[in-house]
Amino acid sequence: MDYATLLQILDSTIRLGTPLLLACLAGLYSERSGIFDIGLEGKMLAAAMASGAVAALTGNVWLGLLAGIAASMIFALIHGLASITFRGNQLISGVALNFVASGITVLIAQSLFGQGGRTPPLEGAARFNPITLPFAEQVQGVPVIGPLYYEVISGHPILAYIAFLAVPVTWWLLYRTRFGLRLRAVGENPAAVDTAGISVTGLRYAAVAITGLLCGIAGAYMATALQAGFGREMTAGRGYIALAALIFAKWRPWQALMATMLFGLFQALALRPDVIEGIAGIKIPSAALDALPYVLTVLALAGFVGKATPPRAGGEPYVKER
Amino acid sequence: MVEKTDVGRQATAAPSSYAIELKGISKAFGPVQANRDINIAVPRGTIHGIIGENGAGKSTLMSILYGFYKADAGEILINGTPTTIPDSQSAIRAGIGMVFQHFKLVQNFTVLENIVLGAEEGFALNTSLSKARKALADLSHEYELNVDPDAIIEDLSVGHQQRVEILKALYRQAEILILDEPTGVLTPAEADHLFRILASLKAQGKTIILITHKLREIMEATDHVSVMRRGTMVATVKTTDSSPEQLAELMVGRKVLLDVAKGPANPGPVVLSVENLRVQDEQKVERLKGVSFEIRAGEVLGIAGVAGNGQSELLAALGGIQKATGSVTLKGQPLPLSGPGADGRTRREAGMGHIPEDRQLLGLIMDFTAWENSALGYHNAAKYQKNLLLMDNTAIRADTEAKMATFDVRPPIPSLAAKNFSGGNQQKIVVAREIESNPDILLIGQPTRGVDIGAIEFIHKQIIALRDAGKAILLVSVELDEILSLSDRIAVMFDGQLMGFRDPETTNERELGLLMAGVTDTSKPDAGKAA
Amino acid sequence: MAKLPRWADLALVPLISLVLAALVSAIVLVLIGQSPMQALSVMVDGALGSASGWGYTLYYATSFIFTGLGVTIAFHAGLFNIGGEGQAQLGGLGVALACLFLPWPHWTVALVGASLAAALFGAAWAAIPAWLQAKRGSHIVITTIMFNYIAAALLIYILGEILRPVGSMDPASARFPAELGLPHFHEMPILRDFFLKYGPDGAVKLSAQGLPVYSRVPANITFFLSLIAAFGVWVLLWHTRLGYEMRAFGKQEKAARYAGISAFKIIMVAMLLSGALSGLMAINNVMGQAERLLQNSAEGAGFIGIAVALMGRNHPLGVVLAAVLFGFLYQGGAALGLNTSIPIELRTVVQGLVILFTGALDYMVRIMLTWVFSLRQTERAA
Amino acid sequence: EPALIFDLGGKFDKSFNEAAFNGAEKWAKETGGTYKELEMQSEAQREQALRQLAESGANPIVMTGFAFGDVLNTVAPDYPDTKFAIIDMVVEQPNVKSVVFKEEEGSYLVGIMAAKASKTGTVGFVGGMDIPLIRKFGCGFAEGVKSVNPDAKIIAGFTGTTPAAWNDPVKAAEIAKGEKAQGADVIFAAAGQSGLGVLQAAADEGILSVGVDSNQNHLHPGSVLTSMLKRVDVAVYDAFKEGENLTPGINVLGLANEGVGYAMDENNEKLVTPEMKEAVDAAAGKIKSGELVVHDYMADNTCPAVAF
Ligand SMILES: Nc1ncnc2c1ncn2[C@@H]1O[C@H](COP(=O)(O)OP(=O)(O)OP(=O)(O)O)[C@@H](O)[C@H]1O
Ligand SMILES: Nc1ncnc2c1ncn2[C@@H]1O[C@H](COP(=O)(O)OP(=O)(O)OP(=O)(O)O)[C@@H](O)[C@H]1O
Ligand SMILES: [Mg+2]
Ligand SMILES: [Mg+2]
Repeated sequence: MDYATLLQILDSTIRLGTPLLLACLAGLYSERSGIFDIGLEGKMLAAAMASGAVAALTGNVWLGLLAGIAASMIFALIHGLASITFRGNQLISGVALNFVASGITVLIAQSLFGQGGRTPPLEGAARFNPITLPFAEQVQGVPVIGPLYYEVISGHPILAYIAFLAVPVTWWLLYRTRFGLRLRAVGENPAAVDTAGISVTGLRYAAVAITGLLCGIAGAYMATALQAGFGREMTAGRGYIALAALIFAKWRPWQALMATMLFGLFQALALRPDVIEGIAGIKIPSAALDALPYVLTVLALAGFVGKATPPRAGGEPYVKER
Repeated sequence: MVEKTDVGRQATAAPSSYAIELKGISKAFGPVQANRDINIAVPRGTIHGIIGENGAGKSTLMSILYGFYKADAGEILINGTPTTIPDSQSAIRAGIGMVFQHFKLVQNFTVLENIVLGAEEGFALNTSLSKARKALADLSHEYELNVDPDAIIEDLSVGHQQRVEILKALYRQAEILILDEPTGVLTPAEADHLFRILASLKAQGKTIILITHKLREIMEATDHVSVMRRGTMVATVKTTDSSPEQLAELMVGRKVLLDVAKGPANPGPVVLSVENLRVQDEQKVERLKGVSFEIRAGEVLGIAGVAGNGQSELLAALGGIQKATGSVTLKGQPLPLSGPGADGRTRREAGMGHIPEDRQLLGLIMDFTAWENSALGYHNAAKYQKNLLLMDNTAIRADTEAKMATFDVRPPIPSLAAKNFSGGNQQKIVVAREIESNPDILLIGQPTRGVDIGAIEFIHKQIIALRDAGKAILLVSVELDEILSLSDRIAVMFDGQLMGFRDPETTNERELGLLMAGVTDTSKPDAGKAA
Repeated sequence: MAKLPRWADLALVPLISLVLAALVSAIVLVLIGQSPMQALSVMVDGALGSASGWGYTLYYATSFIFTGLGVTIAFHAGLFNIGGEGQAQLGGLGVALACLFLPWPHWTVALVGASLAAALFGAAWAAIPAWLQAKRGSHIVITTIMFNYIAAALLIYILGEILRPVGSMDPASARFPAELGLPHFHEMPILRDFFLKYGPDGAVKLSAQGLPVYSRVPANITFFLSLIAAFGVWVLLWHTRLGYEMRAFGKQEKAARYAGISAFKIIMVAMLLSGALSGLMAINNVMGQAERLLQNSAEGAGFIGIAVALMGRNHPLGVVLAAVLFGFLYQGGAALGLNTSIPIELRTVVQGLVILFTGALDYMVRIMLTWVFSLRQTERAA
Repeated sequence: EPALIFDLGGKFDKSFNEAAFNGAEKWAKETGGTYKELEMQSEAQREQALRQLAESGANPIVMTGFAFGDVLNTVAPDYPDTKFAIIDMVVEQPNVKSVVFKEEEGSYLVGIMAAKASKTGTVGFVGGMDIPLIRKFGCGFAEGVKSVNPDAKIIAGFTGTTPAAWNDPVKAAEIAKGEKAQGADVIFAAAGQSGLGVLQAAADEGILSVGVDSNQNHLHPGSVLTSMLKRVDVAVYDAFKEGENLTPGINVLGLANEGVGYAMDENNEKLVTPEMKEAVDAAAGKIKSGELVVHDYMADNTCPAVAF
């Protein structure tokens, strides 16, 4: 494999890994607060549809982004209502909302545009276009580093940079702020938070709302940056891969970056059978690469690659009085 | 700031020497009336003890004071000022700190993080942490509460975890400190240390409420003591004016000693022999520290003791629910204590019955009907099978109906769910199941907890009848009169060990009470009083 | 919270949930400018209005009964098996292998053999998550989700690279031998009379050979198998020791341990049975209908099983009723797609809402009901 | 009343299915007639859809896509009075008309244009589902490229092996970007709706693309070099027009009977030089006359011009 191919694959990895990263960080907030969320997929999908539709209608991608975030937030709040206020089963709520999102996005897009559940193709200001980072053109000629900077690091839409920025921000928020301390505590032992005089409900709703925000960006990235419009089921299971990455990352931000980029790399490689064949020397079915993130996650869950211990209070509604 | 306005208001109000006054506090959990019209006043700068049987409502009362639960009725005065405490934040602001019976610590946080949680200053954590680190060093020094601020909670011993809880309260500048059964989990040395700390806190003018089951601690440490029974406050006395005996009486109530018509025991061969039984809990704390005894056919061995001294672990280990080490033989056959065969099914097949302490958690499946519950553990029995494949539900139902008649379960409806029976009748379902299975040895835990007097008498008669039928019985109870009236031999359990055996004919409640509090030298007339 | 009467808990709660789901769906329809009443009438007409509509409704219901029972049996043991989809796909693989590579003398024997294969493959796919849960505490919900994806990838590979006949472009297996075709409703004596076709003159339509013509429907003999399975699950859960132990374990793990019930055994057995039931649905769609293995053959029925089990209150009878309801929803949804401009995805929305209201917002529904009941009581008292 | 069933890509895929839709619309406009239409959502629905339409009295029933072949084979005999037409697949039943195209011929022509437009000497091909039918496009394209530049490099990729491959523009775009990174500056997409991702990626990356089935030149004016036309619209239009008298049998549409071709309009007139057009038209003439035979991948499942 030559350097150019490597760069192309890395470039592709970043593009494909970005929505995973955003969704994975989204899940991190919710699950760290003790609310399991297998509804990342649905939130992303809803956001993709809303952002694509509004961007198509207004021609303004920023309005689209806002709409995507709003749609995702609505789903997040319903999940919060079910799992925080009404102490419902968080897993079932997540499954249910995924179904609702899968159907309702097509219903709405079809009624708005009549194009088989797709939005019209987005162009110009209705889309997040790649941005060239400073000096990218100038340093292009510098050996090794130059092409890396130009091809891989530069030239992504703004949302991708936001996603990468979200990693240190999340880390800082989680480990260096009051909010993070409380968030981590409420996912481990809500009674400790409660007796310390902090509202468990408030914290959990805040976490779920952040999840909605990040899933909203992830969905908008799919529809208005990676692609030029929404198509039915366009998230194609990325929410579940993000969930897998979250487990694989053991609910930590930097590891989430690693895991999502690893899974993004798998996706990028699956598109380059020639490269894999070149490296491995044998033809590896692309289905095997598609399945790899899931297999790795099962191994992580089984404790074969370090024990993945979820937040202790995860999945359980906080009930004080029986 | 909040404290200032409080002080200001207090100046105009009648100055009060009470740090806390509770007036008419009531609290129900669904059908359970945990607190009923409680009144209590705690003078500032004193240590106030609260004692009471399990489930008397002590923790509930304190949780209300700390804003964890909301009272259904009643009033709280802090330093003479009526104060509403809707949540713990308000309690903390009012200067109250609480160390819960079950610690409220985040297990994978450091000590420092736990202490800062909820009392952070500003959004960024670093300043809070470094400030807390300094304050913590001062507090540790002042009260001899040494803990490594960077240690992870789950790596700490229970005693150290408790120190963290106390430090948490002190860091929030608590003037009133509530400790709910703080010594239940401590070694004697740790407990001594705790009481030294409490003394120095008191010397600083802080007010302390101490919940405990151990009379020795009450006598040693407190100024006043309140006694609770079944959700009500029965008395508050000055500690120096009372004695352990009097308190024990108040706690249990002036119950008529039920006279169980019981002939002399006719002990036969040894049925169960236990040698050096040891149990570790999940935190690797040794809860049973080498227990040995024998029970013969036709005798009742009573185990007295305050809850939490290893009785539950003893029953669980014998009943095959908990892993243990040591050796146990039943009718000469060794019983596996861990690994395959260490389960309830094998025990039952070997002839061991088990009435568990907690009927609602272990003994019954609350959503199952009475008839389903009456087969629990015996569902493999041949008499309950129609053929190789199917269970004979009709037979179980008929059997249950018969048992319900014999044991006077009300209402005698086999298809009613267990949760819809009253506590006493739930217990009768369990007792009927285990006794009617005709075991060679029956383990019994708290057979009459929460059961009315009529039913108590009935259950007691059944136990004696079983003994007279030549069965061996291990009876664990926190009710001393129950132990005294049923047992042929009595052992007291304290801190995971048996404190020697007594003869019910020659011992008395006083002696047993002292043994239960860990006082072995019971010969001195005033033993147990503060030295 | 006050208690609801038993009948309200069993019947009213799911019913109200269903009404709520329908209401929200109606609101969605109005918002996208469609008429909910029209949608309902098209659905009722398409799914229940004709014998052939019923033939489809019951065909879908058959699959849902199996997957619903699969979820139910795991639920009773306190396990949430989300892996029905993957297990059903693997069941399909089992059916395909049995039908393609073994010489069966008659469809009856093949049915037994294929059922065994379907159950075996489905169970095998549930076995690893079950073992991981029992031995290593890996959360069964997450592992079964992962196994759904792994199953999909596996089937794509097997269908694309191994089972696809030479020269065929579909990622599908070859057709099974025609003799193995299962009898459909329109081919069964007596039953087929319902599916007679009538000409415009009202007379029975006759073929060129002078034989009566029947509407072909996909519902087949598997429907009766699914009813037998439902009965079997009922017997198992409430009339055998194993069922007793599973329910005890699912309700109160500690009490089950006190009773000497092995957690390992229950987790394994419950999941294997759950997987086997989900796998068995392949008899209906793969052997009974498509007569070859298609990619994505389960088509979401594994997930619908969750809704069916929740709606059916985890009782086999409830599961059968809920499965028919979802069969109606499915066939009615298809009719929507065929006859109106309402996208077929409406049924996905309804499905999601039913799961949401019955499974996650049941507490809310109960609070509402309790409130209504207490109102009624105070009224009566007044 | 005739009926039309679209395959999984959906009626608005701007490509294969949309071409069929356009044919039906043209018929409706010309005759004022109405027709039934149905979009496939899943594999297992096919049989039900066919039967329901047949039961409803629709005649003829036209379906797009080879995937209906197997099902039609079992359904058609049950409705001897109904006529069916299937596109892209041969089904030998007395009441079925099978329409197949010589995609290799049209692909050859756009291959010539691609080779002439390429500055790097490397061109790309992005197929949808990896099946012989799609390889047929790729093979014809490669032959056309090689006829101009025997040293040209042709990079081929597919979006998947299942019908989902028709509907995955994200993946298609990534493959196109990968091919661009390997030097391709003209990419031919034969991937149904997924092809939209290729066209988009080419526009984003500033290279040329070649559309397929319908005229896709307008999607990204100035970036789509041309489109390989597969006149599915004509096939549907003809079938509708024949109505109940549809003649069963196999109907092969190629260059000679205008069944395939390439698209020229104002969107790509600046991209196509007269020299290019000349070369293409010359080749078209030769093919029509039989002087030039383009290799049909499906004839022997091999391709001399490119390795897949
Ligand atoms: N959160 C709760 N929900 C429902 N019932 C409760 C709850 N907490 C306590 N109870 C019930 O209230 C009663 C009083 O319990 P409480 O914990 O106050 O007793 P206690 O005196 O502290 O007993 P112990 O000595 O065993 O700690 C008991 O019957 C208990 O079961
Ligand atoms: N959840 C319930 N649903 C229906 N009936 C109930 C429920 N709980 C209790 N009952 C019924 O209410 C009556 C009183 O129950 P409760 O537990 O208060 O009795 P109790 O006075 O404590 O008796 P005991 O001394 O036997 O415990 C009983 O007849 C019982 O069957
Ligand atoms: Mg307590
Ligand atoms: Mg009671």
